[in-house]
Amino acid sequence: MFQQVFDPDGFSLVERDGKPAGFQFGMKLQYYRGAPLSIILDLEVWLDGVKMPREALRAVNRGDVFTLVEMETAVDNRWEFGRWGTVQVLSGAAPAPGPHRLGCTQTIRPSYMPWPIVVHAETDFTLPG
Amino acid sequence: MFQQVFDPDGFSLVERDGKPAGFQFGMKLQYYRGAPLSIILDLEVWLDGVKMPREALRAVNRGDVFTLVEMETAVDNRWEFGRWGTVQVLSGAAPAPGPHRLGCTQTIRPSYMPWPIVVHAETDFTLPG
Amino acid sequence: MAAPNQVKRSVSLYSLQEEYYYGRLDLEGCLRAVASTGATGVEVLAEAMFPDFPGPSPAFEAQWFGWLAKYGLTPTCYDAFLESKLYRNRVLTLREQVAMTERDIRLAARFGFKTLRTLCSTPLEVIEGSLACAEKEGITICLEVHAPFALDSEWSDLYLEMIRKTGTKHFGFMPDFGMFYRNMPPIARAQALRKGAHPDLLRRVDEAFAERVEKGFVHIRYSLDLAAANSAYRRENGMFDLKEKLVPLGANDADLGYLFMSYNFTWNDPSVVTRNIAHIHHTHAKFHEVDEQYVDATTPLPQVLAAYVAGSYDGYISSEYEGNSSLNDALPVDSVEQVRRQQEAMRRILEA
Amino acid sequence: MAAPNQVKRSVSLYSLQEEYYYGRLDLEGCLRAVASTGATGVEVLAEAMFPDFPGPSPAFEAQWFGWLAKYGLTPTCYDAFLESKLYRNRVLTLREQVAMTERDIRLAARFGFKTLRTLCSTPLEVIEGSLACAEKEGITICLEVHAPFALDSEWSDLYLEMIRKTGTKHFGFMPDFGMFYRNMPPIARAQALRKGAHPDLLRRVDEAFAERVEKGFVHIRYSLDLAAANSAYRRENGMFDLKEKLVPLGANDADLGYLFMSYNFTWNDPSVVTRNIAHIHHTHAKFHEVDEQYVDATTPLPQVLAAYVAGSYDGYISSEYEGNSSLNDALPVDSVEQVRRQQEAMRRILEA
Ligand SMILES: [Mn+2]
Ligand SMILES: [Mn+2]
Repeated sequence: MFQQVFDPDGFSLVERDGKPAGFQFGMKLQYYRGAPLSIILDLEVWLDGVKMPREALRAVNRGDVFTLVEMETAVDNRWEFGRWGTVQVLSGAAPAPGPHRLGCTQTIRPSYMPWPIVVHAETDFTLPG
Repeated sequence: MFQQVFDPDGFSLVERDGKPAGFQFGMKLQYYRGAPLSIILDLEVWLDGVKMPREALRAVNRGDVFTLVEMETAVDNRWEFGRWGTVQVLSGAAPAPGPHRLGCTQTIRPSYMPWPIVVHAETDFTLPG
Repeated sequence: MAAPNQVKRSVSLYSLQEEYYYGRLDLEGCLRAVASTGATGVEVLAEAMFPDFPGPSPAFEAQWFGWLAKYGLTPTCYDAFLESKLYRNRVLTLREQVAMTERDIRLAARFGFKTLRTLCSTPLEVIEGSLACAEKEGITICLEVHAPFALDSEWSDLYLEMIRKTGTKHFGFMPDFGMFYRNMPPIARAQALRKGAHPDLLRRVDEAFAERVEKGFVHIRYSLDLAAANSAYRRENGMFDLKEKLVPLGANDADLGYLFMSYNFTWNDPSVVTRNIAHIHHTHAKFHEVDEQYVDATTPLPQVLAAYVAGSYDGYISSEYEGNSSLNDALPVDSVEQVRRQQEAMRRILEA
Repeated sequence: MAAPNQVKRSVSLYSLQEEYYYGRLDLEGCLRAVASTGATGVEVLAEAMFPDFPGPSPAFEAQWFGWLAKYGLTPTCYDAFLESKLYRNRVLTLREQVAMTERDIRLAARFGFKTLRTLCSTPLEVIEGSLACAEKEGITICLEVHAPFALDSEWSDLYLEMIRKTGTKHFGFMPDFGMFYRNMPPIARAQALRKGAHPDLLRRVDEAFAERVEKGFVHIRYSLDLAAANSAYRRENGMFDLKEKLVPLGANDADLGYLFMSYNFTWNDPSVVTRNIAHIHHTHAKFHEVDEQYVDATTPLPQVLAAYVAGSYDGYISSEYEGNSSLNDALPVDSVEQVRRQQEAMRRILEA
């Protein structure tokens, strides 16, 4: 696993129709050749120790936005190696300003590997007040 | 709907490992431009008035075999317009020799149509003794 | 027709689907048949008739151009279908829809076509995103104005606005004559009766159609939710009200099928073509029947073609025979003869 | 090395993944770095570094050949990955897998490569189905013999039988030096200790490895169920037995991770290369570390390269640096320097 998983400049709040909808962060995939989104079996996000609901997650890559269910057939959208992708957490509310702890697990299934790759990473970040 | 839906020469028994596994029939898709299998939302088969279990059905096209669940992502396999495809019913047993009644409903969802196409066709056929 | 004109005639191979389905005509046979009707252009549904679509082989490509030369035909329009609901769990993203359209544009160019038909359900953004490719490949994307969609409507204005905004020369419209149906096709009425419809109820449907022709149709609106838009169109034009009246009178499936079908066609004054001619680059001459006297009892061909001539149209008008489905439950279909009659009817009008 | 030889040296860009990940090297930077190590060939993972894979643009293609000329590099091997589990609900059909392989063969040819690496998990039928395309495009498909897969095994015999049956000249093997690991990489052991492993337990793992080297490995068998085949291989070579002994001794995740990793490498007598040389068309010089004296403490490079020379091998041996993952939890990585050292080590042996 590479040391830097999260984009230090990628944390921000997300609004929908002028109202707080959640937050987002930038991340790199922990797999050396990139991946079509469809082989990312799962993304799991924890904010301050609380697991975010799977339905709240969105993967944003190359201008397209997918729920994790939609991602199952996103075979033509590659999360390229070394490129920041964005994960949105549309929990319906903005996390409070100040410091937070983020955790994210990536589960990737390259076809030739006998078992999926599961990588967990954590970081501290601060939301502007 | 075209008059001839079923292949008059396409009815036969299917064996697996030398044992009776079911039967199959040839059919044309009732849609003027053919379709990738993934937009065929459903196939339903009745034999002598008894509906066959969905899990028993296989679509065989261009050398590939799909369950109806697998068919959901068969985007590169086209059932071409005017060509016979094969539907297998792997019910685990061979229907008895002699006359039978077959019914099949095709549900196809072309993307531009407000509603899916649902076509039901029936035919009599005879299995050799 | 008063003045000489540059209107050219083509045939869409959609017209020959019955013969293709039964294997009575293969693709070469279809091209031979098109040439026999007097048309000089051919329009295709590559998805229906090109082997190994969307990856036809170089060998097929060579054969295709050989056949065109052999039968003296010019490729006119490539009919694209945007399979945006390829998966169950989602609609293709904008990027994916543009990629699919670009695939079709490249195929169209590779096989010699100049225009590409895109369906009336195509999102504005998809067309806009495909314009650069269309320009590069020398293809004009034509949005099919298929009933109940209409020119001079809120819907078509959105696309005109896109043309103005982008300044593109590679996008325009192609009317489908289903927007010039003055009444229901007689063979459709005959089929409904074969299926057990009640003559008096069909008359009520026909009268309602005539009333819409008289008063004008409420146009369908732009929406990415086709079922909702189409339902609204039907409601606003009285279909559900009429249905509620017919059901207590004993309407059966055949009656209601005829009612439903009657909302697939509309009537527009043909002058709408002349007004929009600068943006019209191809046309579907949809039809159900032309009789032995070369008359279409549904679409007033002389009046419609006059609107094209009045606009100095120099594109193709392409036969799109759809009568087979009103016959093939019980009666023989001869698509080639029907197309020949429509082509002859149009020739007589245009060369008069 | 006794006789002059035709062995050529290449670098797989897999080796530079750490620098690419952080943006310290872009693709051009990687090519420049490869040239700086003394290699004349370059191997790529197009999926990792070609923009817009699998549809790289003509502009990128021109740039690619420009860079090759600028840095004096020859494309050697294109590393394909067969994404047969692209969907959750099924494995791609044979036809789809062949189509994907053909896509990669055409990309390889378009970008100037002569060989295509296919993974040891590739079904026989997929390779057989792709041979015609490989022949047409002038590509030799090379099955990577990646530990724990082995030459002179039941598994490799199946592919040899396919070569005999088809008579193809466009398929062969490419060993990966992970099959020539005489012991665990020291940097992997150091990393385990950093993570809290117990020295005495690591020693038990190392001893078990040495025992396998001594007695010989039970080879993994051909199966479309990779997880089952791999589990069987681990069981038959004693991994689960050893685990059961280590757990009561207090083995933690770091100990067990080291145990698990130790089954990713095998030792084979290098003479296996000489015996199979007629079917070997490329090679991955997988390595974890080469020190300042140009010694790899894990793989006996002189002995392994001698086996190639003995077979009069005239293909490429391509550096595949994998040490970054044993360092990058805590230590700096310098992939370019590591590759330079391995290239220099190989040069000294081959030019001696
Ligand atoms: Mn039309
Ligand atoms: Mn390797």
